[in-house]
Amino acid sequence: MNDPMLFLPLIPLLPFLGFLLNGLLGSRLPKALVSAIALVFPLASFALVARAAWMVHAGLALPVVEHDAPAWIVSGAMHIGFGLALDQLTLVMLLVITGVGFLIHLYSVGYMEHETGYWRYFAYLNLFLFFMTTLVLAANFLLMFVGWEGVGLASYLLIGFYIDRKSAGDAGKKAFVVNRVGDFGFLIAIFLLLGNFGTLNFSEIAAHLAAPAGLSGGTITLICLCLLLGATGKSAQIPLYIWLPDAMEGPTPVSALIHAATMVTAGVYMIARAHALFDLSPTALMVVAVIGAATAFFAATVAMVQTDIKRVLAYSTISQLGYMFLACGVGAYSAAVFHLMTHAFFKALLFLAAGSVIHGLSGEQDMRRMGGLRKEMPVTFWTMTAAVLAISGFFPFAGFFSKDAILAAAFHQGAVGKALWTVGLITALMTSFYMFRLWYLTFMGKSRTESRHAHESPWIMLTPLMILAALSVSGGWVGMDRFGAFLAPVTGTPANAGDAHVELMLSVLAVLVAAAGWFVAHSIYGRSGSQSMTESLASPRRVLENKYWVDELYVACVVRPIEWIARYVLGWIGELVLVRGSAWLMAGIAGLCGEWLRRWQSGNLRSYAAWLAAAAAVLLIFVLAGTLLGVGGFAQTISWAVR
Amino acid sequence: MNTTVPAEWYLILSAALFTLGVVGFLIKRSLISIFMSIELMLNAVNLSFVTFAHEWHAVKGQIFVFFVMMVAAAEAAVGLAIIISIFRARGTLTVDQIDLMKL
Amino acid sequence: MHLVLFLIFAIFALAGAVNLLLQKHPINSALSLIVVMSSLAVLYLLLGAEFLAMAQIIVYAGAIMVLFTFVVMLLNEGREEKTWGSRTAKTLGFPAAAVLLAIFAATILRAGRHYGTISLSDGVTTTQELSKVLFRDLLLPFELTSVLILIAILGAVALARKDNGEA
Amino acid sequence: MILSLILLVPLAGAALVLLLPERGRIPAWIALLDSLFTFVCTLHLPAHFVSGRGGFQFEENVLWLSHPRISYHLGVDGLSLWLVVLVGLLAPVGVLASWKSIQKNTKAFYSLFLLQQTAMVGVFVSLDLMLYYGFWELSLIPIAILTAMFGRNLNESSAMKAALRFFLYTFIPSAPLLVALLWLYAHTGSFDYTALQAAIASGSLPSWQLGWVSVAFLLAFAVKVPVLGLHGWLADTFSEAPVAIAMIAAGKLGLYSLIRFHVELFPALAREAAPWMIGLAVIGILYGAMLALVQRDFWKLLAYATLSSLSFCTLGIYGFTLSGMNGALLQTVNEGLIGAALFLMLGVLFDGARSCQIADFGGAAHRAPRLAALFVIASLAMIGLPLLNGFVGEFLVLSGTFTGVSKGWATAAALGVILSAAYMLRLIQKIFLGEAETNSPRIRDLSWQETCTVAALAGIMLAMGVMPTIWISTMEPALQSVTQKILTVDQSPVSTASGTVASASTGEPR
Repeated sequence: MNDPMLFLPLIPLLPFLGFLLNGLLGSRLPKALVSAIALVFPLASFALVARAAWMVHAGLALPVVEHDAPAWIVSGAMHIGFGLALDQLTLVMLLVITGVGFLIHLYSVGYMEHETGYWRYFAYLNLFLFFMTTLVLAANFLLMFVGWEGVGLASYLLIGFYIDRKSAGDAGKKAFVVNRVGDFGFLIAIFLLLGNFGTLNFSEIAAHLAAPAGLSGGTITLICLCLLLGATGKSAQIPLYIWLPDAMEGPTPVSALIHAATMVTAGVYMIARAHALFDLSPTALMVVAVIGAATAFFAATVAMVQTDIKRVLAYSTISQLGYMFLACGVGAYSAAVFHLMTHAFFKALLFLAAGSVIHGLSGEQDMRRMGGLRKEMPVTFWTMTAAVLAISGFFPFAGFFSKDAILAAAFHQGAVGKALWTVGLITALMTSFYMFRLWYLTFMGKSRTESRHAHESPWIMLTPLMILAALSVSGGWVGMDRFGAFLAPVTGTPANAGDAHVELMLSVLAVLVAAAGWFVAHSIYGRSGSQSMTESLASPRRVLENKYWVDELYVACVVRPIEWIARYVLGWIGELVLVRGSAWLMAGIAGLCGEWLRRWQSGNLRSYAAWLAAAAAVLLIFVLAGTLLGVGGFAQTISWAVR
Repeated sequence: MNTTVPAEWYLILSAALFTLGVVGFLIKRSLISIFMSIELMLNAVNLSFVTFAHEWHAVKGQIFVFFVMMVAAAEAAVGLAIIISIFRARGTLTVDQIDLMKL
Repeated sequence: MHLVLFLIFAIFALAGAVNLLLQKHPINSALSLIVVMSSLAVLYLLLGAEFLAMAQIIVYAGAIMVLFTFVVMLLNEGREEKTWGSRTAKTLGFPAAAVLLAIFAATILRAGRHYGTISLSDGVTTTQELSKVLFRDLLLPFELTSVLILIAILGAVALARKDNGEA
Repeated sequence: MILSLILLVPLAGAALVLLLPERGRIPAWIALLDSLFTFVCTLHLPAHFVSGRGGFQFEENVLWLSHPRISYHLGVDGLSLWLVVLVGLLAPVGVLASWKSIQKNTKAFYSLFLLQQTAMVGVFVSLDLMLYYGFWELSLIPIAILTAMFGRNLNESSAMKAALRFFLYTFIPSAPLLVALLWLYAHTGSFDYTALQAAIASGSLPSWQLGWVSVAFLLAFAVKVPVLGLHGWLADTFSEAPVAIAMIAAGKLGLYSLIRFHVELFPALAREAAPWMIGLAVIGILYGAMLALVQRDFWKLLAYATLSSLSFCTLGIYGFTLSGMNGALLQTVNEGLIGAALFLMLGVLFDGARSCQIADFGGAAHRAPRLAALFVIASLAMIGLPLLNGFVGEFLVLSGTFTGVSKGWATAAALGVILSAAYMLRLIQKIFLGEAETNSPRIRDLSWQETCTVAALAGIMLAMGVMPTIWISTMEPALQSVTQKILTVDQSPVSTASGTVASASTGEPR
């Protein structure tokens, strides 16, 4: 079992087995068996990952299956195999994916109990784990792309899980297509890498880059920007973030697992994985940082006015992912991954708790019709509180440590870094505000629910909540320094921070900002509930509530023109005029020729005979004229005529 | 008395008969007479076959005439059957009135 | 002797052919055609093709022409009517026929000096020689001809059936 | 002898169908058993194919006519091997797809269907150009007749029109093809493939006319693919032809012929045509994809989607890179498999609802869960999801084009990947998801035979996506020799292949 050939492929393949069993037979199996299959395989996978963690901890060699990996695509000089590699970065990702993933599976058993497509749901969920673990285990870009597209597929299937709902189908389609735009960038990057390095293996590319005679900056920047396009698609960053809010159409545990904790962080993982490339291109890094900061700020503003509990969380996710991009952009990859991990804990918790609320209210998602749930759902309330404190960045909750590390890293990056830090800080203020707004609207005040009796969720759902709450509280205690040191073999040592006083000051400032956010939320929502919030600042609110009309802009600038061109330019001019028209033209010419020739067809037998005789005479003259006139034989006559 | 005749005389005769057959095809109005003109042309050609067979001492020339006769017999059978059915359908054999082929 | 025979029957043949053209009634044309065919049979004999001469009489002048006269009488068409006819046939056909004749004649006369002459003492192609070639070398084509004739018979029967046309 | 067997078994089946009475399902059963047997025979080929060896294998060469010199010369190499197997596989699939939808005139249908199979196999295995031409022509006729006789719509005249359009589109260019063939024969005295190849490579033929000959070849094949601009028959044939015929009408014959009888036979002239073909291919990818996006009729959507994915093959072929060629050939096989699966399933939907308007469907996943699941898998293969076969083909074509031909064209072609996801997902959503529409009660799920068939196809798609090396390794030597010929032409027009270029002819830029 120590053989990596056996042990690494099993991590993704076990959930795949679960997918096959449930996908092929699930509809005929009893529910309990379906749940058992769905839970056992991720748990086994998690056990393997835990074992790998122990191996790393014990200082054993990192398992790698690269050169002896089975070949996948071999053509000419190109050789791409199913290479898998496990290092510290992958390990962190795997722990999050399989650990949080398993908890969410567990939660889903309760949450999805009454749904008709129970088996289908778990099959998709296991499929997701298969692709996601493949993504992080991949030792080359193409296999990573497999996972990359695969999680997109799983996401598509799960968003559209409620197949009766048109909006769910639309959202799934939108997610997949927008992700495809990102994948297009990824694919181009792969081609560029293949063209310039002749290989797609991470280790070999890193070796190429380390060589002194490297590539020119322009190509590297181009590759990085293409990769970045892929990352913005998957991680819902500007300009491709538009799919994530709609993706909330899926079941809530799916939002927790895919659209908060794991899949959407794939872009961050990818940038961290390819940091050797990004490090060589300051331009690309700058773009990453700016996109991250802008997305963080932008999404936070929108999150402040959403009324759907899941949409608040969705924009919050986009915003937090922006933080991670910001961290990558300033070269603090380990901080990005650190935040990725803590975010996975508290955002999964937030979603699951929100799911518990929705479950308790029989599907109600509008915060304006919640309130006062503190009494009815105490466990949900307390765990949610932990998560809210964590995401807002209160000491000593997990979010404090990771967000602090990111802001500190930005602060030390010169003037631009200061600007980014400022944006980050304002975003932190808004984060704290909208999270406490959610908290107040949902749990505090009087109940605004109509004639529904809220109830606490079953224990199978609450157990994961409590575990995640514990992680949200304690997840950051490991500290940025130790975490960074752990990841150092992969991401390199981060730039040395400033002195301790500045650090401490920044931390205090961050906590103060978070407290300010809470205070503002308390002053608006703490007493009066939802009434007073709509009065002031009407016009900015309208902009925010309509999400800056970005969706409409995309439709007007991209979707409609494509449809218009397809329908009118291609459909009418191309198909009707050119393709059909040319055929009609030929038919017309043939028809005219026939019209002219039919005049010779008198139908009279004797005229035909005359033509026959005349033609025979002409042919004979032609054949025999040479002989008669002494020019030569038949062949000569022919060749003379042809010439 | 053993006079000789040049071979080309036979051939000239064959050509003349053939041309008469062509002219017959053109001027006759009855379908059946036109058919006879065709037979005339076939016979003219047969004559030249036999002449050449004699000229080159090749038996196969005569064999060819034999085949032409057989084909002519088949043709006559079918052709006359067609003529009969045309007459049944149209009531006439005048070619100028049989112009259904005209578009 | 040969010359005389040739001249007599050549003239018969030509006269018969011209008569075929001039006669208005098909039955007369058919009878003239019989004259042509019989004359040709004699000419075959002069050329030493005795089997063909017999076949010409039996198959052509006998069987085929009897069929023709039979049909003519059956249909009872009567004299040819004067119809409007085709202008193409006259303007294009006759010159074409003339050209054909001219070109045949020119070719034959030009090549003719290389040909030998024909006399009565030239010897005869016996039926035995003929059958050797026909039944040994050309057996397959010969058998195929029988199939052809069979098909022609079937076709003729199918075409001439009374209820066929209107069905 | 195995090739003759593969040719003769369907032919014998066709005769048997004609001889036995049309009672019950006798013709269908005969066709099914016969085509299954043929399929088993075609499997003999990859099982005994020696993949390392160059040249043709399983060769049969018998002189047929001495004047003109036509031989019954058959053979298979890496280029044609999998296409023969594909045709073998698609025949039983086609029979099963027709099982329910063809109820009248089954004798005529199945005999012509089997005849079509013989013709298609003949096209792939003939090494004598006259023989090839015979099979080529023969392969066009049953499609036209079957489209006219068994038109899918109730309106007979539209089926007739579609058949006529197909016939004219494909037959007219075959006439110049015949003239070109005869011209080649007149100048070389041979119809034999290898002899002609050598004669053309020697440079002794008059180059001006040779250019026209190659254009005649190109045109005839480009119509059959079809290449953009010559695709006027595609949408109609897809809408009207019976499912079993529509699934084999496009793609493989034309693409195979392009590689074998245009690129490999006229390497120098193919190079001159390449920029045009690449341009047409890339525009075709986007053109087809964009049109597919706005179609209201799912047959038309499939037609334009097919145009788009076939253009990938053309792009790969005329890029002349080894990766591109591998990808193109793989994609040809993929397209056959995926198209067959999609056609079969859409046929079931059409037969149920008697409508091909996408708007008439909705919520079909409830009534037909197996159909929906398999349709999604086939669609994913079509839009190139990794680990399914479509991805490998597209990836090889695009990477070959990107690294070896032109970054710009490759990037433009890659945009088609986005669009393909958009139109296929739209189709899936409109048909299977959402509220149930009025038509859905009439929709049935796949029967067990159909489920097995499509599941088997899906299994092959997965296998080809995970282990494409099995296929590529047999294709590669043959395609390598093609690219090598192109490279040799580049260096000196007359000299024959030299060993030095063999190593360089991979995916590297020239």
